[in-house]
Amino acid sequence: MWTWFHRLASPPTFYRLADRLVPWLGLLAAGLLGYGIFGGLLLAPADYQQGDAFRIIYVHVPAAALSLSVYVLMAAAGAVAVIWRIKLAECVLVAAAPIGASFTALALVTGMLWGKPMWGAYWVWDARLTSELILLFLYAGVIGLNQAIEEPRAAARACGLLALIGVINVPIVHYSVEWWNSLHQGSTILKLGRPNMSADMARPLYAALLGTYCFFGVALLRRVQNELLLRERGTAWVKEQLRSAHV
Amino acid sequence: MSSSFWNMGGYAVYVWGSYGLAAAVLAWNLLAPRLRRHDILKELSAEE
Amino acid sequence: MAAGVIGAFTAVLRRELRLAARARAEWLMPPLFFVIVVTLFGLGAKPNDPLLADFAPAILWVGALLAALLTLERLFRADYEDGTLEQIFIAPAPAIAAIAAKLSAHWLLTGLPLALLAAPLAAALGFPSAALPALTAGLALGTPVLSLIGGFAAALTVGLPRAGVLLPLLVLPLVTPIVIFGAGAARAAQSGLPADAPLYFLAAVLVLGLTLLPWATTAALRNAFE
Amino acid sequence: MSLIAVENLAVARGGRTLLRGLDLAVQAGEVLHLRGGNGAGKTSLLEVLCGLRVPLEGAFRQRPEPQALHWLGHKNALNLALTPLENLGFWCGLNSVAEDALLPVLQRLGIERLRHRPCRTLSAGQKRRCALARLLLAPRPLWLLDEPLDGLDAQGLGLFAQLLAEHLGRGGAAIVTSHQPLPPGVPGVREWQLA
Repeated sequence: MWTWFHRLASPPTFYRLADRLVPWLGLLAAGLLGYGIFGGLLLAPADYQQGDAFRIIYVHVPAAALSLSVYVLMAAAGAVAVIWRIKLAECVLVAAAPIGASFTALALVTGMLWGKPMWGAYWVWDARLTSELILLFLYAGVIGLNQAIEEPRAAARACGLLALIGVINVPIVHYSVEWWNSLHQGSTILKLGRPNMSADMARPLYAALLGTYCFFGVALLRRVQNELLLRERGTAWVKEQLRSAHV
Repeated sequence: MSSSFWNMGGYAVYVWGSYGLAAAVLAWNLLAPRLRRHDILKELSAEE
Repeated sequence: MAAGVIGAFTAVLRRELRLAARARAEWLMPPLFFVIVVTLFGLGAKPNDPLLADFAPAILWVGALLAALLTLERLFRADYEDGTLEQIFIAPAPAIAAIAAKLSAHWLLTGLPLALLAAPLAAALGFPSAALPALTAGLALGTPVLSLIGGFAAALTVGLPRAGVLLPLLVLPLVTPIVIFGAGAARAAQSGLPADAPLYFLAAVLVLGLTLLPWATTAALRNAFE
Repeated sequence: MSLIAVENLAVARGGRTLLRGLDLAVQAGEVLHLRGGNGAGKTSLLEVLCGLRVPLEGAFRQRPEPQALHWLGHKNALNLALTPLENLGFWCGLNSVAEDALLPVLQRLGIERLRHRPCRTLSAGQKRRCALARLLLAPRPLWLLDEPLDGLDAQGLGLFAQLLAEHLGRGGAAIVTSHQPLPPGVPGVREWQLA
């Protein structure tokens, strides 16, 4: 079983695999996001309480979900980088950080834009908004640390350790913010059983969610390729890529 | 497109603001790696 | 093996305390900083403003937090630069024993004084004395976590020239839960409610920190040799 | 029987591979003198051999126990605010070594008069002698010495040669990096030029 993983983790193999994968993933992302956004803006009826403002969830919920998943991915890649020192894991960790941070910021701002009509103020010490803000700080820590250490491999391992401790902290932060803040709006989809969203409201949301994850795949693969080129500079396969890139 | 679509039941600023930002984030996440790739290729090929 | 671990732990602890005695001024900085910050809050508000008492938990916790950051950068830097850290990692005893001793020394020299200093400062802010035990208990449980997380961040940035800039960014997001529960416990006691729920949670975070962070700090320091 | 042996070792630093495909073994009574220009990887190799760093590739065929090796790096591992006695006393506690050997060792290295002065006030050579003192505090067969002659005066070089010769006589071994040639009087020296 182990050999295929080792083969996949070899930079040139993964680089070429990414090149083949990105177009399909991109197509899938475009389709899903297209349907999600189109559905969210047009097909879904306005919410009887929030009116059209609820359409913001088609952007806010995918971004918030992704911001958390990317941090967990970074912690997993960090663990692999620290324990087995696999170069590909280091690239995934370093590449995922800025993407995760951008979606966390998006989730935060769209949460505030959604909060203004609902609660009358852009910033409300709501449990989820506050957790999202702290998550953004955790991302900033990883990105800051990565840029501060010159040697890329040592930097990636340091960020791996930070992401590992950070990911353990995420549920603790979430619980403590929730404990501290009784005003907590239940998250709309995760309420299983009685979804208070009608089917034609929920379908575009799932599409937008999946589309966002596919989009993340595309962005991550492209950045990982960049990191691989940098870390494998001077090797035969990188030289070969350089030649084909110019032709 | 009917005007009520654009004004989003009075929440136009918030809804279109959110979607605009989302578009910006998606664009940045597509563009940034492409620009960086360009710089990397330039830097590496100069070292050949 | 066990003798080696305890021997290494006590050797490092004794050395830290002796070093602190030699450079007393450095270790007086955090308590001094803490008092100054709290005084500034008093000066910033109306004289004897009753609201100060309501904000005392927040003021004291944030003040203690920032004061604890002051001595973090120096925790491993000198040993990294003069080669002592190399000897610690080469020694037969596992390095984690020595690292745990350094983290404990930081708490003894920085965390504990801040926790003890909080009660008089709270009284100065008009904080009800009945709630002082909850405040002090919270700080007594929270300051070790500060030393653990702070030590980990110091280890991550030990080789960097301007680590001081990065330390707060690494530490503060990770310590938000203990500020929430620490100040929460003090506020609960202040309004006569039982404060044991947040205190228990602080204790849980401390135990989690004690099991994970010394290992993570050791791994981060080992990584700094690369 | 070799005290340390590695095969197909690759050493990197700062992302750059310095050494590759290195096979090395040191027998009792032998001194391996690593020579090479700056940045040839001498220090990095020693740091891998003593277990401070992880090699890029390769493995240890024979790996010494931590209590079987001494590591003397560029840095003397002396805190400048503490005295030689306190620094070496700390080292003994760290390594569970009895401290009664301290004074005679300091006398042997000619620095017992300085034992109560903060290391800040010591010269480079005197500090180097404090670092060398660690080698005598605990009898360990393998010495890994990085530029041990740094800052030593003529008398210090002679003393070092004597200590090393005695160590080899007791069946010990050493791997030494140094720009200058080793002082005379050291038996069993094998030169190794790093590319």
